[in-house]
Amino acid sequence: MSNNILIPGPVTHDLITAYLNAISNRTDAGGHSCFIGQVRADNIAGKRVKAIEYSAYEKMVRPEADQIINMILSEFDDVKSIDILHSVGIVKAGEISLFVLVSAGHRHHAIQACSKTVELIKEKLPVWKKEIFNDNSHEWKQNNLA
Amino acid sequence: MSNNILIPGPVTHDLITAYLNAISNRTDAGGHSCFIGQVRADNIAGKRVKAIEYSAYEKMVRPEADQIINMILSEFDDVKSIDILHSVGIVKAGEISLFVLVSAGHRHHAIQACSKTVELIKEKLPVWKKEIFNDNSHEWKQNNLA
Amino acid sequence: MVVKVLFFGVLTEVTQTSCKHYNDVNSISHLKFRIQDDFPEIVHYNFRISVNNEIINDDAVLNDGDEIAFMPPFSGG
Amino acid sequence: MVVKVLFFGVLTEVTQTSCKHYNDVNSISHLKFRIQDDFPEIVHYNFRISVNNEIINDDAVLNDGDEIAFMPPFSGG
Repeated sequence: MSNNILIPGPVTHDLITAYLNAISNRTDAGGHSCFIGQVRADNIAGKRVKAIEYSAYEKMVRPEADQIINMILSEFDDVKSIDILHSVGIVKAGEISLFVLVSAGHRHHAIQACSKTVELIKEKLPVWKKEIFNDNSHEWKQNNLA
Repeated sequence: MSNNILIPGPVTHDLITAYLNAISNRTDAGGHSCFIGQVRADNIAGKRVKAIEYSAYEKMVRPEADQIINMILSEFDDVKSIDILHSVGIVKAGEISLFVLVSAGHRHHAIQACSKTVELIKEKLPVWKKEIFNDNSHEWKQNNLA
Repeated sequence: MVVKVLFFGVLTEVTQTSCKHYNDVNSISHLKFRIQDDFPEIVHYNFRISVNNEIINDDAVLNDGDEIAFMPPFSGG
Repeated sequence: MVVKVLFFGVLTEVTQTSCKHYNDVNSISHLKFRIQDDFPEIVHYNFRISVNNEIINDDAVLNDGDEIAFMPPFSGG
Protein backbone atom coordinates (compact mmCIF):
# COMPACT_ATOMS: atom_id res chain seq x y z
CA MET A 1 0.00 0.00 0.00
CA SER A 2 0.94 3.67 -0.08
CA ASN A 3 3.68 4.90 2.16
CA ASN A 4 1.82 8.06 3.19
CA ILE A 5 0.63 8.49 6.76
CA LEU A 6 -1.28 11.73 6.16
CA ILE A 7 -4.48 11.65 4.11
CA PRO A 8 -6.05 14.96 3.02
CA GLY A 9 -9.59 15.02 4.48
CA PRO A 10 -11.32 11.95 5.88
CA VAL A 11 -9.92 8.42 5.69
CA THR A 12 -12.42 6.95 3.27
CA HIS A 13 -14.13 3.58 3.52
CA ASP A 14 -12.63 2.71 0.13
CA LEU A 15 -9.14 3.24 1.47
CA ILE A 16 -9.85 1.09 4.53
CA THR A 17 -11.34 -1.60 2.30
CA ALA A 18 -8.20 -1.57 0.16
CA TYR A 19 -6.01 -2.16 3.22
CA LEU A 20 -8.28 -4.90 4.56
CA ASN A 21 -8.42 -6.63 1.18
CA ALA A 22 -4.63 -6.76 1.19
CA ILE A 23 -4.38 -8.76 4.42
CA SER A 24 -5.17 -12.11 2.81
CA ASN A 25 -1.86 -11.92 0.99
CA ARG A 26 -0.15 -12.80 4.27
CA THR A 27 -0.76 -16.44 5.10
CA ASP A 28 1.62 -16.14 8.07
CA ALA A 29 -0.76 -13.78 9.91
CA GLY A 30 -3.50 -15.24 12.09
CA GLY A 31 -4.77 -12.05 13.70
CA HIS A 32 -5.36 -8.53 12.47
CA SER A 33 -6.31 -5.81 14.93
CA CYS A 34 -7.62 -2.59 13.60
CA PHE A 35 -8.57 0.73 15.19
CA ILE A 36 -10.75 3.33 13.51
CA GLY A 37 -11.02 6.80 15.01
CA GLN A 38 -14.13 8.72 14.03
CA VAL A 39 -15.19 12.32 14.68
CA ARG A 40 -17.97 12.39 17.27
CA ALA A 41 -20.81 14.93 17.09
CA ASP A 42 -20.18 15.83 20.74
CA ASN A 43 -22.36 18.38 22.48
CA ILE A 44 -20.23 20.79 24.49
CA ALA A 45 -21.91 23.59 26.43
CA GLY A 46 -24.89 23.59 24.11
CA LYS A 47 -22.87 23.55 20.90
CA ARG A 48 -22.47 20.56 18.62
CA VAL A 49 -19.15 19.54 17.04
CA LYS A 50 -19.66 19.54 13.29
CA ALA A 51 -16.08 18.80 12.24
CA ILE A 52 -12.47 18.60 13.35
CA GLU A 53 -9.70 20.37 11.48
CA TYR A 54 -6.38 18.56 11.78
CA SER A 55 -3.06 20.24 11.12
CA ALA A 56 0.35 18.61 11.21
CA TYR A 57 4.06 19.33 11.14
CA GLU A 58 4.03 17.40 7.93
CA LYS A 59 7.71 16.73 7.45
CA MET A 60 8.02 15.33 11.00
CA VAL A 61 5.07 12.94 10.64
CA ARG A 62 6.79 10.23 8.59
CA PRO A 63 9.93 10.03 10.78
CA GLU A 64 7.86 10.03 13.98
CA ALA A 65 5.55 7.33 12.58
CA ASP A 66 8.59 5.26 11.59
CA GLN A 67 9.90 5.59 15.13
CA ILE A 68 6.52 4.41 16.51
CA ILE A 69 6.52 1.46 14.09
CA ASN A 70 10.07 0.50 15.09
CA MET A 71 9.20 0.67 18.78
CA ILE A 72 6.23 -1.65 18.22
CA LEU A 73 8.18 -4.10 16.04
CA SER A 74 10.92 -4.38 18.64
CA GLU A 75 8.45 -4.89 21.53
CA PHE A 76 6.13 -7.35 19.75
CA ASP A 77 8.17 -9.88 17.78
CA ASP A 78 5.11 -11.66 16.37
CA VAL A 79 3.95 -8.51 14.53
CA LYS A 80 4.24 -8.76 10.73
CA SER A 81 3.05 -5.34 9.59
CA ILE A 82 1.74 -2.00 10.85
CA ASP A 83 -0.24 0.49 8.78
CA ILE A 84 -1.16 3.99 9.95
CA LEU A 85 -3.38 6.53 8.17
CA HIS A 86 -4.18 9.92 9.72
CA SER A 87 -6.26 12.76 8.32
CA VAL A 88 -5.03 16.27 7.80
CA GLY A 89 -7.55 19.05 7.08
CA ILE A 90 -11.30 18.98 7.69
CA VAL A 91 -13.03 15.77 8.84
CA LYS A 92 -16.77 16.03 9.47
CA ALA A 93 -18.67 14.35 12.32
CA GLY A 94 -19.21 10.69 11.44
CA GLU A 95 -16.14 10.63 9.19
CA ILE A 96 -12.93 8.76 9.97
CA SER A 97 -9.68 10.48 10.93
CA LEU A 98 -7.46 7.58 12.00
CA PHE A 99 -6.92 4.04 10.79
CA VAL A 100 -4.41 1.66 12.36
CA LEU A 101 -4.01 -1.93 11.19
CA VAL A 102 -1.64 -4.38 12.86
CA SER A 103 -1.14 -7.94 11.59
CA ALA A 104 0.53 -10.61 13.70
CA GLY A 105 0.95 -14.34 13.80
CA HIS A 106 -1.35 -14.63 16.82
CA ARG A 107 -4.07 -12.53 18.36
CA HIS A 108 -2.37 -11.28 21.53
CA HIS A 109 0.43 -9.42 19.80
CA ALA A 110 -1.94 -8.07 17.14
CA ILE A 111 -4.31 -6.65 19.76
CA GLN A 112 -1.70 -5.34 22.19
CA ALA A 113 0.46 -3.84 19.44
CA CYS A 114 -2.51 -2.09 17.82
CA SER A 115 -3.58 -0.63 21.15
CA LYS A 116 -0.07 0.61 21.89
CA THR A 117 0.31 2.05 18.39
CA VAL A 118 -2.83 4.14 18.93
CA GLU A 119 -1.47 5.45 22.25
CA LEU A 120 1.90 6.31 20.68
CA ILE A 121 0.17 8.14 17.82
CA LYS A 122 -1.70 10.28 20.36
CA GLU A 123 1.51 10.90 22.26
CA LYS A 124 4.11 11.35 19.53
CA LEU A 125 2.60 12.28 16.18
CA PRO A 126 2.94 16.05 15.59
CA VAL A 127 -0.73 16.60 14.79
CA TRP A 128 -3.18 19.09 16.26
CA LYS A 129 -6.95 19.10 16.27
CA LYS A 130 -9.37 21.99 16.34
CA GLU A 131 -13.02 21.22 17.04
CA ILE A 132 -15.36 23.27 14.92
CA PHE A 133 -18.88 23.79 16.29
CA ASN A 134 -22.17 24.26 14.49
CA ASP A 135 -22.02 28.04 15.17
CA ASN A 136 -18.54 28.07 13.54
CA SER A 137 -16.77 28.83 16.80
CA HIS A 138 -13.86 26.53 17.54
CA GLU A 139 -11.69 25.08 20.27
CA TRP A 140 -8.18 23.60 20.20
CA LYS A 141 -8.01 20.21 21.86
CA GLN A 142 -5.34 18.44 23.88
CA ASN A 143 -5.09 14.64 24.06
CA ASN A 144 -5.74 12.73 27.26
CA LEU A 145 -2.89 10.28 27.28
CA ALA A 146 -3.50 6.82 28.73
CA MET B 1 -26.90 -5.69 10.00
CA SER B 2 -27.84 -9.36 10.09
CA ASN B 3 -28.41 -11.02 13.43
CA ASN B 4 -26.50 -14.19 12.51
CA ILE B 5 -23.25 -15.02 14.25
CA LEU B 6 -22.40 -18.04 12.10
CA ILE B 7 -21.41 -17.55 8.47
CA PRO B 8 -21.15 -20.59 6.19
CA GLY B 9 -17.58 -20.65 4.85
CA PRO B 10 -15.17 -17.71 5.12
CA VAL B 11 -16.16 -14.27 6.39
CA THR B 12 -15.87 -12.36 3.13
CA HIS B 13 -14.26 -8.97 2.60
CA ASP B 14 -17.60 -7.75 1.26
CA LEU B 15 -19.30 -8.62 4.51
CA ILE B 16 -16.61 -6.86 6.55
CA THR B 17 -16.86 -3.84 4.27
CA ALA B 18 -20.64 -3.74 4.82
CA TYR B 19 -20.16 -3.68 8.61
CA LEU B 20 -17.45 -1.03 8.41
CA ASN B 21 -19.53 1.13 6.08
CA ALA B 22 -22.33 1.08 8.65
CA ILE B 23 -20.24 2.63 11.43
CA SER B 24 -20.56 6.19 10.16
CA ASN B 25 -24.25 6.09 11.04
CA ARG B 26 -23.28 6.44 14.70
CA THR B 27 -22.06 9.96 15.38
CA ASP B 28 -21.84 9.13 19.12
CA ALA B 29 -18.95 6.70 18.53
CA GLY B 30 -15.40 7.99 18.49
CA GLY B 31 -13.54 4.69 18.38
CA HIS B 32 -14.10 1.39 16.63
CA SER B 33 -11.89 -1.56 17.42
CA CYS B 34 -11.99 -4.53 15.14
CA PHE B 35 -10.38 -7.95 15.22
CA ILE B 36 -10.03 -10.20 12.20
CA GLY B 37 -9.00 -13.82 12.65
CA GLN B 38 -7.46 -15.45 9.61
CA VAL B 39 -6.42 -19.03 8.88
CA ARG B 40 -2.63 -19.31 8.88
CA ALA B 41 -0.79 -21.65 6.52
CA ASP B 42 1.16 -23.04 9.49
CA ASN B 43 3.81 -25.68 8.96
CA ILE B 44 3.45 -28.44 11.54
CA ALA B 45 5.88 -31.37 11.46
CA GLY B 46 6.52 -30.91 7.75
CA LYS B 47 2.86 -30.54 6.75
CA ARG B 48 1.19 -27.30 5.77
CA VAL B 49 -2.28 -26.26 6.99
CA LYS B 50 -4.42 -25.75 3.90
CA ALA B 51 -7.74 -25.08 5.65
CA ILE B 52 -9.64 -25.20 8.91
CA GLU B 53 -13.02 -26.85 9.18
CA TYR B 54 -15.20 -25.28 11.86
CA SER B 55 -18.17 -27.03 13.40
CA ALA B 56 -20.55 -25.59 15.98
CA TYR B 57 -23.36 -26.48 18.32
CA GLU B 58 -25.41 -24.16 16.19
CA LYS B 59 -28.42 -23.62 18.40
CA MET B 60 -26.21 -22.70 21.39
CA VAL B 61 -24.15 -20.16 19.47
CA ARG B 62 -26.65 -17.29 19.48
CA PRO B 63 -27.50 -17.54 23.23
CA GLU B 64 -23.80 -17.85 24.16
CA ALA B 65 -22.93 -14.89 21.94
CA ASP B 66 -25.72 -12.86 23.54
CA GLN B 67 -24.32 -13.70 26.95
CA ILE B 68 -20.85 -12.55 25.85
CA ILE B 69 -22.31 -9.32 24.47
CA ASN B 70 -24.22 -8.67 27.70
CA MET B 71 -21.10 -9.28 29.79
CA ILE B 72 -19.17 -6.77 27.68
CA LEU B 73 -21.94 -4.15 27.72
CA SER B 74 -22.22 -4.36 31.50
CA GLU B 75 -18.44 -4.11 32.02
CA PHE B 76 -17.78 -1.33 29.48
CA ASP B 77 -20.48 1.33 29.75
CA ASP B 78 -19.08 3.44 26.90
CA VAL B 79 -19.61 0.62 24.37
CA LYS B 80 -22.37 1.36 21.83
CA SER B 81 -22.42 -1.82 19.75
CA ILE B 82 -20.77 -5.22 19.34
CA ASP B 83 -20.82 -7.32 16.17
CA ILE B 84 -19.54 -10.89 15.95
CA LEU B 85 -19.24 -13.05 12.84
CA HIS B 86 -17.77 -16.57 12.97
CA SER B 87 -17.32 -19.08 10.19
CA VAL B 88 -18.75 -22.57 10.17
CA GLY B 89 -17.51 -25.09 7.59
CA ILE B 90 -14.33 -24.90 5.52
CA VAL B 91 -12.11 -21.79 5.63
CA LYS B 92 -8.95 -21.93 3.54
CA ALA B 93 -5.53 -20.55 4.55
CA GLY B 94 -5.55 -16.79 4.02
CA GLU B 95 -9.32 -16.60 4.46
CA ILE B 96 -11.08 -15.01 7.43
CA SER B 97 -12.92 -17.02 10.10
CA LEU B 98 -13.69 -14.38 12.74
CA PHE B 99 -14.72 -10.73 12.68
CA VAL B 100 -15.40 -8.72 15.83
CA LEU B 101 -16.30 -5.03 15.72
CA VAL B 102 -16.82 -2.95 18.86
CA SER B 103 -17.84 0.70 18.73
CA ALA B 104 -17.55 2.99 21.74
CA GLY B 105 -17.58 6.67 22.58
CA HIS B 106 -13.86 6.66 23.29
CA ARG B 107 -10.92 4.49 22.30
CA HIS B 108 -10.10 2.76 25.58
CA HIS B 109 -13.42 1.00 25.97
CA ALA B 110 -13.53 0.15 22.25
CA ILE B 111 -10.08 -1.48 22.39
CA GLN B 112 -10.46 -3.24 25.75
CA ALA B 113 -13.97 -4.48 24.99
CA CYS B 114 -12.95 -5.83 21.59
CA SER B 115 -10.00 -7.66 23.10
CA LYS B 116 -12.16 -9.17 25.85
CA THR B 117 -14.87 -10.15 23.36
CA VAL B 118 -12.29 -12.13 21.37
CA GLU B 119 -11.15 -13.93 24.53
CA LEU B 120 -14.72 -14.74 25.53
CA ILE B 121 -15.46 -16.10 22.04
CA LYS B 122 -12.48 -18.44 22.36
CA GLU B 123 -13.61 -19.47 25.83
CA LYS B 124 -17.39 -19.69 25.53
CA LEU B 125 -18.57 -20.10 21.95
CA PRO B 126 -19.39 -23.77 21.25
CA VAL B 127 -17.25 -24.01 18.13
CA TRP B 128 -14.56 -26.55 17.23
CA LYS B 129 -11.77 -26.37 14.69
CA LYS B 130 -10.09 -29.11 12.74
CA GLU B 131 -6.89 -28.24 10.90
CA ILE B 132 -6.68 -29.88 7.50
CA PHE B 133 -3.19 -30.39 6.06
CA ASN B 134 -2.01 -30.45 2.48
CA ASP B 135 -1.84 -34.28 2.58
CA ASN B 136 -5.52 -34.28 3.72
CA SER B 137 -4.67 -35.55 7.19
CA HIS B 138 -6.20 -33.51 10.00
CA GLU B 139 -5.89 -32.53 13.64
CA TRP B 140 -8.47 -31.27 16.14
CA LYS B 141 -7.30 -28.13 17.91
CA GLN B 142 -7.82 -26.79 21.40
CA ASN B 143 -7.71 -23.07 22.18
CA ASN B 144 -5.00 -21.56 24.35
CA LEU B 145 -6.98 -19.28 26.61
CA ALA B 146 -5.36 -16.03 27.70
CA MET C 1 -38.24 -42.55 27.40
CA VAL C 2 -35.62 -41.50 24.90
CA VAL C 3 -32.92 -38.81 24.93
CA LYS C 4 -30.92 -37.37 22.05
CA VAL C 5 -27.15 -37.24 22.47
CA LEU C 6 -24.97 -34.97 20.34
CA PHE C 7 -21.21 -35.36 19.95
CA PHE C 8 -18.93 -32.55 18.83
CA GLY C 9 -15.37 -32.01 17.69
CA VAL C 10 -12.99 -34.91 18.13
CA LEU C 11 -15.75 -36.90 19.89
CA THR C 12 -17.50 -37.33 16.52
CA GLU C 13 -14.48 -39.43 15.53
CA VAL C 14 -14.43 -41.41 18.76
CA THR C 15 -18.11 -42.27 18.38
CA GLN C 16 -18.22 -42.22 14.56
CA THR C 17 -21.40 -40.18 14.80
CA SER C 18 -22.65 -36.74 15.69
CA CYS C 19 -26.02 -37.86 17.06
CA LYS C 20 -27.29 -40.96 18.81
CA HIS C 21 -30.47 -41.74 20.73
CA TYR C 22 -30.51 -43.59 24.04
CA ASN C 23 -33.56 -45.23 25.63
CA ASP C 24 -34.26 -45.58 29.32
CA VAL C 25 -31.42 -43.51 30.77
CA ASN C 26 -32.61 -41.62 33.83
CA SER C 27 -29.51 -39.57 34.72
CA ILE C 28 -26.31 -38.13 33.29
CA SER C 29 -24.22 -40.62 35.26
CA HIS C 30 -26.30 -43.43 33.82
CA LEU C 31 -25.95 -42.02 30.30
CA LYS C 32 -22.16 -41.67 30.68
CA PHE C 33 -21.98 -45.29 31.76
CA ARG C 34 -23.93 -46.37 28.65
CA ILE C 35 -21.80 -44.23 26.36
CA GLN C 36 -18.55 -45.57 27.83
CA ASP C 37 -19.90 -49.03 27.21
CA ASP C 38 -20.48 -48.22 23.54
CA PHE C 39 -17.28 -46.14 23.06
CA PRO C 40 -14.63 -47.14 25.61
CA GLU C 41 -12.09 -44.76 24.00
CA ILE C 42 -14.13 -41.75 25.18
CA VAL C 43 -12.57 -42.01 28.66
CA HIS C 44 -9.36 -40.59 27.18
CA TYR C 45 -11.00 -37.30 26.20
CA ASN C 46 -11.97 -34.17 28.10
CA PHE C 47 -15.47 -32.88 27.55
CA ARG C 48 -18.23 -30.86 29.13
CA ILE C 49 -21.88 -31.85 29.03
CA SER C 50 -24.92 -29.71 28.38
CA VAL C 51 -28.56 -30.63 28.88
CA ASN C 52 -31.02 -28.67 26.74
CA ASN C 53 -28.33 -26.03 26.01
CA GLU C 54 -27.30 -25.52 29.64
CA ILE C 55 -23.86 -26.68 30.69
CA ILE C 56 -24.10 -28.84 33.80
CA ASN C 57 -21.33 -29.71 36.22
CA ASP C 58 -23.02 -32.30 38.42
CA ASP C 59 -25.19 -35.29 37.83
CA ALA C 60 -28.72 -34.53 36.66
CA VAL C 61 -31.99 -36.34 36.13
CA LEU C 62 -32.90 -36.83 32.47
CA ASN C 63 -36.38 -36.62 31.02
CA ASP C 64 -37.95 -37.84 27.82
CA GLY C 65 -36.88 -35.68 24.86
CA ASP C 66 -33.85 -34.11 26.53
CA GLU C 67 -30.97 -33.08 24.28
CA ILE C 68 -27.57 -33.81 25.78
CA ALA C 69 -24.35 -32.58 24.18
CA PHE C 70 -20.86 -33.96 24.77
CA MET C 71 -18.48 -31.09 24.02
CA PRO C 72 -14.68 -31.18 23.99
CA PRO C 73 -12.87 -27.92 24.84
CA PHE C 74 -13.98 -25.17 22.48
CA SER C 75 -11.64 -24.01 19.74
CA GLY C 76 -13.45 -21.26 17.89
CA GLY C 77 -11.90 -18.00 16.70
CA MET D 1 22.00 34.79 9.89
CA VAL D 2 18.32 33.98 9.69
CA VAL D 3 16.20 31.19 11.17
CA LYS D 4 12.71 30.04 10.22
CA VAL D 5 10.20 29.66 13.04
CA LEU D 6 7.04 27.57 12.64
CA PHE D 7 4.03 27.81 14.93
CA PHE D 8 1.44 25.05 15.28
CA GLY D 9 -1.99 24.50 16.78
CA VAL D 10 -3.30 27.19 19.06
CA LEU D 11 0.02 29.07 18.75
CA THR D 12 -0.92 30.03 15.19
CA GLU D 13 -3.71 32.09 16.77
CA VAL D 14 -1.48 33.61 19.42
CA THR D 15 1.04 34.70 16.79
CA GLN D 16 -1.45 35.15 13.92
CA THR D 17 0.95 33.27 11.69
CA SER D 18 2.30 29.81 11.04
CA CYS D 19 5.76 30.92 9.93
CA LYS D 20 8.05 33.84 10.77
CA HIS D 21 11.73 34.52 10.14
CA TYR D 22 14.07 35.91 12.76
CA ASN D 23 17.46 37.48 12.10
CA ASP D 24 20.46 37.40 14.38
CA VAL D 25 19.27 35.00 17.06
CA ASN D 26 22.10 32.80 18.25
CA SER D 27 20.31 30.50 20.69
CA ILE D 28 16.90 29.09 21.61
CA SER D 29 16.83 31.20 24.77
CA HIS D 30 17.51 34.29 22.71
CA LEU D 31 14.82 33.31 20.19
CA LYS D 32 12.27 32.71 22.95
CA PHE D 33 13.04 36.16 24.34
CA ARG D 34 12.45 37.75 20.91
CA ILE D 35 9.22 35.80 20.38
CA GLN D 36 7.87 36.76 23.80
CA ASP D 37 8.64 40.34 22.90
CA ASP D 38 6.55 40.06 19.73
CA PHE D 39 3.76 37.91 21.25
CA PRO D 40 3.57 38.43 25.01
CA GLU D 41 0.51 36.15 25.25
CA ILE D 42 2.63 33.12 24.35
CA VAL D 43 3.83 32.82 27.95
CA HIS D 44 0.39 31.45 28.87
CA TYR D 45 0.78 28.40 26.62
CA ASN D 46 2.62 25.11 26.94
CA PHE D 47 4.77 24.08 24.03
CA ARG D 48 7.75 22.00 23.04
CA ILE D 49 10.44 23.18 20.66
CA SER D 50 12.14 21.31 17.86
CA VAL D 51 15.22 22.33 15.90
CA ASN D 52 15.49 20.78 12.44
CA ASN D 53 12.88 18.12 13.37
CA GLU D 54 14.53 17.10 16.64
CA ILE D 55 12.76 17.94 19.88
CA ILE D 56 15.11 19.70 22.27
CA ASN D 57 14.74 20.10 25.99
CA ASP D 58 17.59 22.48 26.81
CA ASP D 59 18.96 25.63 25.31
CA ALA D 60 20.75 25.20 21.99
CA VAL D 61 22.92 27.24 19.66
CA LEU D 62 21.16 28.26 16.44
CA ASN D 63 22.74 28.40 13.02
CA ASP D 64 21.82 30.10 9.78
CA GLY D 65 18.94 28.29 8.06
CA ASP D 66 17.74 26.36 11.11
CA GLU D 67 14.04 25.49 11.26
CA ILE D 68 12.56 25.85 14.72
CA ALA D 69 9.03 24.66 15.55
CA PHE D 70 6.91 25.78 18.51
CA MET D 71 4.52 22.92 19.18
CA PRO D 72 1.69 22.81 21.72
CA PRO D 73 0.76 19.36 23.13
CA PHE D 74 -0.15 16.99 20.31
CA SER D 75 -3.78 16.10 19.74
CA GLY D 76 -3.85 13.71 16.82
CA GLY D 77 -5.93 10.57 16.56
